[in-house]
Amino acid sequence: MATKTPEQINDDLLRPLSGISGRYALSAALLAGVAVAAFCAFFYQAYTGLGVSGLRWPVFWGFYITNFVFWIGLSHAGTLISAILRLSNATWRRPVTRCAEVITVFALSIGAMFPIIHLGRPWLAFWLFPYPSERRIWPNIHSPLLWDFFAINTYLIASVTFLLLPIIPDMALVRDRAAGLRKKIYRALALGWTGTPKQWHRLETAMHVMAIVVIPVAVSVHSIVSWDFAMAPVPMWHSTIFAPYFVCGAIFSGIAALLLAMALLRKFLHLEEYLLPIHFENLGKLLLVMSVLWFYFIFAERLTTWYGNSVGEMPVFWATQHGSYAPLFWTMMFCNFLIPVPILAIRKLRSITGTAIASFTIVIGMWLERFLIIVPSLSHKYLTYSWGTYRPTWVEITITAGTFSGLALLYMIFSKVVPIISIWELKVGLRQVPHSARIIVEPKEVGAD
Amino acid sequence: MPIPPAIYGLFPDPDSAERGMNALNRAGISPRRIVVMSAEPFDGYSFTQMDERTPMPWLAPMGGLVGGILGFLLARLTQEAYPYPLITGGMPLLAAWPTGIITYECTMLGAVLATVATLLISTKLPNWKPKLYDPEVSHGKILIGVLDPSDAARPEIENRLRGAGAEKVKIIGVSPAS
Amino acid sequence: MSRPAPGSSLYLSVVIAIGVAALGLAILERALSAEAMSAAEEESSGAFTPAHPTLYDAVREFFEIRSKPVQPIAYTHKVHLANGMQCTDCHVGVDQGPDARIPSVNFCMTCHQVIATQQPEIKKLAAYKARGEDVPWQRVYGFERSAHVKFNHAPHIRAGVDCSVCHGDMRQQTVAERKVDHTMGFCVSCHQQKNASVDCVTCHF
Amino acid sequence: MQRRDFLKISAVAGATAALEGCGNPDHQLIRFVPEEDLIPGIATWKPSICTLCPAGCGLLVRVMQGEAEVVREGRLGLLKMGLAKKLEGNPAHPINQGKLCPRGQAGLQVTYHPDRIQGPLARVGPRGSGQFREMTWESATRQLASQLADLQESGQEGSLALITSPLRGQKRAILDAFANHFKKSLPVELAFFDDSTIRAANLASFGHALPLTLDLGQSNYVVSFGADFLGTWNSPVAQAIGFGRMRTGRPGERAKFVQFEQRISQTGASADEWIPVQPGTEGAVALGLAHVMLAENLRPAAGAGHAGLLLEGWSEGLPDYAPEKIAAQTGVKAETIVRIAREAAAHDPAVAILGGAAAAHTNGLVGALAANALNALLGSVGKPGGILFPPLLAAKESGISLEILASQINSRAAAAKVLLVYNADPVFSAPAAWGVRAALDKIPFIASFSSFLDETTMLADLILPDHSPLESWLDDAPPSGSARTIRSVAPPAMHPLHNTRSMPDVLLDLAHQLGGDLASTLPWKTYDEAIEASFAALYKEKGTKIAKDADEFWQKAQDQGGWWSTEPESVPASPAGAPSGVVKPRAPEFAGDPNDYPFHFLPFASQLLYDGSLAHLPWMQEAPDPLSTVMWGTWVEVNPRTARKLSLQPGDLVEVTSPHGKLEAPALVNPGIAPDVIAMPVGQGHQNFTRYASGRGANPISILSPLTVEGTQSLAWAATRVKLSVVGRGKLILFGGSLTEVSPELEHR
Amino acid sequence: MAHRWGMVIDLDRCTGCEACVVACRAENNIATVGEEQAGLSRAKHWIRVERYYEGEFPDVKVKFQPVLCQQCDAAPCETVCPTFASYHTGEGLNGQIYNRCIGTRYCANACPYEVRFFNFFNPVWDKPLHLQLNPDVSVRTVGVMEKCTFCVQRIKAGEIQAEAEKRELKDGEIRPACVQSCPPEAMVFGDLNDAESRASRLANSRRRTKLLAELGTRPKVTYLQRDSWHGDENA
Repeated sequence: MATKTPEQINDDLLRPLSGISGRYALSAALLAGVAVAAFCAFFYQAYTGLGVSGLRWPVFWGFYITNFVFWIGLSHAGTLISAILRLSNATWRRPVTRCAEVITVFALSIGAMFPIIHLGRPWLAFWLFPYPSERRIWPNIHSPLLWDFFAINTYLIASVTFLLLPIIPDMALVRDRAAGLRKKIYRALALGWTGTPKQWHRLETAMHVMAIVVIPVAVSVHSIVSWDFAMAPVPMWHSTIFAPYFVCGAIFSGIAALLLAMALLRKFLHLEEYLLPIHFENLGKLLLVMSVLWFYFIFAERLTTWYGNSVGEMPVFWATQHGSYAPLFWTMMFCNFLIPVPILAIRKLRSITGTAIASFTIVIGMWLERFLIIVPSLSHKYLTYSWGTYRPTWVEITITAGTFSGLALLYMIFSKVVPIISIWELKVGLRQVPHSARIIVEPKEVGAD
Repeated sequence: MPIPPAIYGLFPDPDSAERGMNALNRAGISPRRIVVMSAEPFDGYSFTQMDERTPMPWLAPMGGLVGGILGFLLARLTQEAYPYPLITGGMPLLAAWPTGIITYECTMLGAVLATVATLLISTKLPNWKPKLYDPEVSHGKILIGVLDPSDAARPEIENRLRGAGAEKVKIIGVSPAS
Repeated sequence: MSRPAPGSSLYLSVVIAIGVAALGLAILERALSAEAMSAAEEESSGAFTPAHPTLYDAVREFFEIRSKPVQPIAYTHKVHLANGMQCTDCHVGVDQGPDARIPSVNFCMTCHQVIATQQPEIKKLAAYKARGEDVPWQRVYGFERSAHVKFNHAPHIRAGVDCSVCHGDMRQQTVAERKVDHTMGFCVSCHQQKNASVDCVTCHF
Repeated sequence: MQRRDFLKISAVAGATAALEGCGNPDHQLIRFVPEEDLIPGIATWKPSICTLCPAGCGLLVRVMQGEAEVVREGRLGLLKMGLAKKLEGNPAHPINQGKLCPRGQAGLQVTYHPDRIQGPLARVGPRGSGQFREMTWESATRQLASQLADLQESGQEGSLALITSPLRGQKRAILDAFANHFKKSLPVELAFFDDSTIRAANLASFGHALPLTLDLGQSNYVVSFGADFLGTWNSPVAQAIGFGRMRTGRPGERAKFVQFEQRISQTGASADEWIPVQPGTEGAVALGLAHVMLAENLRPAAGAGHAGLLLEGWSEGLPDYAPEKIAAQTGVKAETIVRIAREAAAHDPAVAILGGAAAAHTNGLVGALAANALNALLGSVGKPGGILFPPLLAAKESGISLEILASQINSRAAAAKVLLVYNADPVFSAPAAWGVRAALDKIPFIASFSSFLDETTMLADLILPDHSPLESWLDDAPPSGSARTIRSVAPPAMHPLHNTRSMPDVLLDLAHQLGGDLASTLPWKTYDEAIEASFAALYKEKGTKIAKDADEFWQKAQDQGGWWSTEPESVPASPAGAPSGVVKPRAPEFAGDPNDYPFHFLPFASQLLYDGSLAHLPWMQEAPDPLSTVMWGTWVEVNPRTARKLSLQPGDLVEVTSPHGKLEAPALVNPGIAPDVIAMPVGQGHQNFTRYASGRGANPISILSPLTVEGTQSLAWAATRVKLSVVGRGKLILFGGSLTEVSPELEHR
Repeated sequence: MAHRWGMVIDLDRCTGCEACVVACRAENNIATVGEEQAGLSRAKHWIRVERYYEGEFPDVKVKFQPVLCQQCDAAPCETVCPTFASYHTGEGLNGQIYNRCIGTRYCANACPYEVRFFNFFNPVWDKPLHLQLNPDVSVRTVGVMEKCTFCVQRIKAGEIQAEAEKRELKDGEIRPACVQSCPPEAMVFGDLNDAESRASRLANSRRRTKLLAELGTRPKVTYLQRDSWHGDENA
C-alpha cells in the first residue's frame, strides 16, 4: 500500500479538476444529448398535453411518479448515510461522505422535478407555494403533495448546505493552487476561508448539528413520499407499513447507488488508493443488511395482504404474483434479493466488482419496486369494470433516460469542479483511522529548527 | 481595508505548531492577536483551543422553534384566518395531523437555517476582503502568527517562532518607514 | 491533460441541434393546427372553446396581458345616457339571465333612421345595415376562458349592485373601456362585504 | 422545404401578427344581421319530433343564442342565431313522457355534423367516385323535374322508383300522392329492423295492421320472446317507462319478467328469468305455454277467439306442443314451460311479446301468431296491462320490398329510370345476395335527399340535401307506444345552418313544376301548409272541444308538439270474420348446411347505432355498448366454451363465413350467448358514411341469406348459418375492464 | 337549512340503456376523444353503466350499475388535492374547480369509484359540432380533471330561479341531465336534508346500499339493489 504525503493527497484528489480528456468530453456530450432530448420531450409534453405520455384512465400515475419516488429514495444515499456515519463517528466514512452527499443533492433535485413534469399544467406548479395571491386562496395543507413540497424543500436545503459547508475549505485549497480565471472563481467559492481554528470549530459544530437535524428530515421525507400513496384508499397503497418500508427501500437503493458511484469514480478518477476495498466491504455489509430488511418488509406486506384476503387487494396481489405484472415482480425479487444477497453475504464475492454488480441489480430492482407499487394498484382498483393497463410512451422513456444521464452528467461536472473526496476530512481521518483503512502517511522530518 | 501588518511562522506539523503557540504565549502576546490557520482541523492541541465556546447547539433548536411557530402559523392562518376561510361544506379545513407535519418540516428547516446562519455570521463568512493568509497553509503548513506586532516585539516573535520550529517566518504589511 | 476528442463537441452540438429542431417542429406543427382552431374560435362563440389556441395566447394569458378592444364604431355611451336612456334599454336581458344583449344593427337603426343621420359614425352604422351586416362589436369585459367563470348578471342586479360597480361610470365613457379589473379578489371582496356566497362553485363550474 | 410548407409557415407568422390585434374587427369574419331576436344566455324550449327510429317520440329542444359560421348569399360570415343545444323528451308527449333514449339525444349531432352535405350537388365524376359539384336549388330541382317530365311524356310513369324509410303523416301523404301519380310506384319502405311481420300477424289475429302497444306499467307478468323491447324494439322509451313502473312503481307489487332468447340482450339482462331457447322455436314455446294452460284448464281455449283458431290444433289443445314433446326441439325444459305457464296464468294481467330475432326466422309470422294467440288466451288483448291498439289516424299502404324491386330491375322484369332515395341506405341495409348495388347501377338517374354521403348517396346523380329534423317542419302519427291517438307536429326548432331544403318542400316544388294532376292533388306550396291542412281536418274530427277554431287548434298543437287524445282510446280486436286459413306451425329454415356452417348467426340491433343509420354520430360511436362496452367498432360475440373449442382469445380477428359471403371482425367472449350462436351487432361496416363511420368494422347484413319470413316480404335476418375461423389479432376498444364483478380471472384487456 | 343533494339509483329499474350517458355528454360538453384515444382508455364518461356477468351459460345473469361521482361526504379526492381544486361545497357536492386544477391527477387515484377523467389533450370539436356546446357549462382545457358535478349548473339555475321568484325549491324541480333522461326513471335526485323529498324517502328503502360503503367514503348516491320476484308468495 502506497504511502501518501498531504501534498500527494492534494495532488491526487485535485488532479481530476484540471483538464478534460477526450473520453470525458465524449461521454459528457452523450449524456448531455440524452438530457437535452429529455428536455425537448418535456416541452413537447407540456405543449401538447399529457396525452403524449402513456397515462390513461385509470392509471393516472406511471413512469413519472415512479421516477419521483425512485430518485427521492436514491437521495437517501448521501445525506442520511453520511449523517449517520458522522454521528457514529465511523472513521472509514471520510472518503465516502462527499460522493454520497452529491448523489443526494442531484437525485433530490431531479426527483423534485418529477412532480412538476407529471403535472397536467406544469406552468402552474407554483400554486403549491404558499404565497399571497389576488385569488386569495392558499394551498391545501391536507394534501400529501403539499407535505412533499415542504419536506423535499427542507431536505433539499439541508442537503445542499450539508454538502456545501465542508466544501468551503476544499475550495480554499483549490483557490491556492489555481491561477487566472479559475483562481478568481475558486476565490469566490471559498468565501474567504482561511482555516482559523474558529472557522474549523464552527464548521465541525455546524456539521454535527446538521447531521442531527438531517436524519429525522430524511426519514420524514421518504415517509411523506410513502404517504402520497398510503393516504389514498387504493388497494395495497393504504398500508401502515409504507413509511418504514419506503425509508428502508430508500436507504437500500441509496447505498446501492453510492456503491455504484464509488466504483465508477474509483475507476475513472483513479482513486484506487482512496476508495479502498474496506469501504466497499463495509458499505456492502450495510447493503446486505438493507437487502434482508427490505425483504422482510415486502414479505410482511405480502403476507398480511394474502392473509387479509380482502376483495379489494387480492386482484392487485395476484396481478403482481402471477398476473400480468408477475414478470416485473419476479425480476424485482431477483434484483433486490436473490442476486445481491449471495454476492454480499459471501465474503469472497463481496469484492469491489461484486458489490458493484449487486448495486447495479438493486438500482434496477428498486426502480421496478416503485413501479410495482404504483401501477398494479392503480390498474386494479375496487370496481373491476374500471380495470385497465398502462404502457409508457417514448416521451416518458426519454424523460426517464434523460434524468439518469442528467444525474451522471451532473456528477461528472461536479467531480470536475469540486474534489469528490473531502480532502480536509480525509487528512483528519488519516490521523485516526484504523490500520486497515489507513492511507499511510510517511512521517516527515520535523523542519530544521 | 488593507491587510494588517503581521508576523507569522509556517509550521510543518501540529507538534511544532504547538511549540510555536506555547512560545508566543510565553512571550505574553495577547491571545486575541494570535492568528492560527491550518488546512485541517486539529483537535486536542492547545493552538486550536481558542474560540471553542459557541451558542450554535442552542441556536439551532431556537431556530427550530421559530421555524416551527412560523410553520404552524402558516398552516393555520392560511387555511382559517386570511383572507377568508374557504367553504368546505363542513369538512375540516384544518386538521391536527397535517398541521403537525407542516410544523415539523418548518421546525427542521428553521434549525438548518439557524445553524447555517450562525456558522456564517460567527465565522464572518463570506468575506472576500483581503486579509492575512498564506497559500502555504493549504499545502499542509500551519500558520501561527501575531497581528499588528509592535516594531519592538517583532524580532523576538520571529526568534520565538523560528525557535519553535517554524520553517519560514514572514513579515508583512510593515511600512519601511516604521 | 488531453485535448477533447475531435468530434465530441460536434456530437454534442448535433444532439442539441436535433433536440431543438424537434422541439421547434413540434411547436410549429402544434401552432399550425392550433391556428386552424383559433380561427374557428374567433369566428364562433369564443367563450366556449378550449383555451390557449397558441403558445402566444397562453403566455399572454399567463401574464394576464389583454389586448385593448378596437370598436368599429365610436359608439358613445356618454351621449346616449345623457339623453336619458337606461342601460337596459339596449342591454336587454341583463336582468333576466346571465348575459347582456349587445344590440344588433337593426336595433340601433330603429332610432338612427332619423336621429343624427349625418354624423360620420352613424353613416358607418347605416352602411353596415345597407350591406346586410351587423356591427362587429368587440368584447370589452369578460373572463378568460381558462378562468371557467360562469357569471350571471341577473342575481347581481337583483341584489342591487349598480352597473358602475363593475363597469365603471358609463356616463363618463364614450367607447366602453375596461375600467375595472375583474380579478377574483375584486369579486371576492364584494361578495364578502355583501355577505354573498364565497363558495368556489358559486362562480366556477 | 416545399412551397406549401413555406406558405404554411408564413401564414403562421401572419397569423401571429393578426393575433396582436385580437380586439380588432378588421381581422374577423363579417357578421350578418341576426334573423331572429334572441336574448343571449336564456334558453327557450321548442317542441320537436324524433325521427331517428319509428317510435316517434316527442322532443323538447333547448335553443339558445349562439354564433354560427354560415354562408348566406354566397358570403361566409357569422350569424347570431338560435342554436339547438340539447334534446330532451317532451313531458307532455304520451309516448315518451319527457324521457328519451340515447339515440334520440344524439340526434342533435345530425344537425351539427361536420360532414353534412351543405347544398345541392350534381355528380361530375363516374358514378360512385364521390365527385360532385355544387349547384343552386333552382337548377337542381329543374334537373329533377325534367327527368320526371321525361318519364311522364314518354309514358313511362311506372319507371319511377322510390326508396324511403317508413314514413307517416303528411310527409307520407305527399310522397304517396307523388308516387300515385307515377303509376304503381308505391314507395319501397326500407327499414332493416322492420315490423311488417308483427303487423301482418296482428292483422291476421286481431284485425289491426299495427305494431304492438304494450301497457307494461300495469302488467303483472311479462314473457318476451326475443324482443329487445327495452333497447331497440318497437317503442323502446315508452316500454322502458312502463318497465320502470312495473318493477318498482307500484308499492307492494312487482311483476315478473321472463325473457326467451339465444343471447342475453340488453333487455334480457333486466329479466328476472332468462331462458335460452333454440333459434326459431320461440313460437313453439309460446304454444307450449298455451298447451299447459289449456291442458290444466287455466284458460278456456275459446277465450282466445279468432287469434287461437288461426292455429292448427288449437281447439284440440295443441297436442303437438306438450312441454315434453317440445323440450328437445326448443331446448327449454318441460318443467320450466309448465312452471311459467302456471305463473303467467296466475298473475293477471300477463302479456307475451314476440319480436326481434324471433320474428325474423322463416317461421317468424307463425311465431308472432302463436304469441298473439297466447295473449288472447291470457285475456290480455285490449286490456290494461296487456297489448293495446290505438286508433290509427291514417291507414297505410305498403309498396313492394326492396328485394323484389332489385330482382325486377336485375332481371329486367321492370325498368326503373329514375330513383328517389329518402332517409334510406339500401346499399348498406340489404344483404349482398339481393343484388341492390347491381340494380342501382342499372338505374339511369338517382336522386338522393340524404344529408350525408352514405353508400347509396355516393351513387346518386343528384343530391338534394334535406334539412336536419331540427331545422324542418315535422309531423307524425306514431302507431304504437301509447294507447292514445297521437298526431305530432313541430315547427323548425332552429334556422337551417346550410343551404338545404326540406324533402316534402322539394316534392311540392317539383309537383308545381310538373303541373297537371299532380299539382292539383298537392295544392300546398309548402310542407307546413300541408300539415296545417291536415290539422284543420283533425280539428273538425277531434278538436272542437279544445279550441275555438282551427287556427287556435293549430297554434296549440304547435306549442305543445302535437295533438293527442286525453284518454287511452284503444280499439278492440276486430278480426275480419272467421279465420280464412288455418296456419300450421312449422320448423324454421336456415341457410347453410349445419355441418359446414355450425353456428347460427344472430345479427342484432345496436343499442347505440340502431341499424347503422346512426353510425355517423360521434356520441354514438364513443358511448360504450351496454353489454360489450365496445366503442368505435364492431365485434363478434362467442360463448366462452366455443372460444375454448376454437382456441380463440378475446380480441382475435375472426372470419365469419356464411353461404352468402364473409366478413372479419374481432371476437368478444360473452358468457351470455348460446354456444352454437354467433352474434354480431348491426351498425358498423359502412364504406362511406362520414369521417366517423367510414371504413369502420364490418357489416353483418352483407352476409345474410336472402330468406324471407314466410307469408311476408320481410327478410328473415336471423336465418343464416355461419362458420368461424381465427385469422389474426383484431382491435377492440373496450371501456369496461372486467366481465365479472368479483373474479379477477376474467380480466381481458 | 342548506341543501344536501343526493341521488338514488334503483337497480331494479335500470335497463342499461345508456340514455344517462349520452344525456350527460350532451349537457356537460364532454368531448369525444376519437377512436385512437378511446383505444388508450382516455374516453371520458362522467357517468357509465357498469355491466357485470354472473354465472355460466345457461344460468347467466347480468347486472347493470350506473356509476357516477358519488359526491362522498368523506371524499378521498378532496383531501389529496394540493390546490383546493377538488373540495367540498357548501351544499355537500364534491366541487371540481377547473381553473384551480394543476393536473396532479391525485384525486383520480384516490377516488375508489374511478369517476374522474383527465383532459390529456385540449378537447376538439370538428366544426360545426362546437355549436352544440352548452354555454352554461365550462369546456375544460388540457391538463385538468373533470367529473360529474350533479349538473351543478342546473342546481345553480334552479336556485337562482327560485330566489328570483322568492320561493323555496320544490322537490324534483332540479334534475341532473341523467335523471331527466332516464326512461325507466331509475334515478331520483333530491335534497337529502329534506326528509320528505322523494330521494330521502327512497334512500331509506330496505333495498338501499352504498357503493363500496366499506371504504367509509359516505357517498350521497344510494343504490337500491335489484329486487327478486316475490309473486309466488303473493299468489
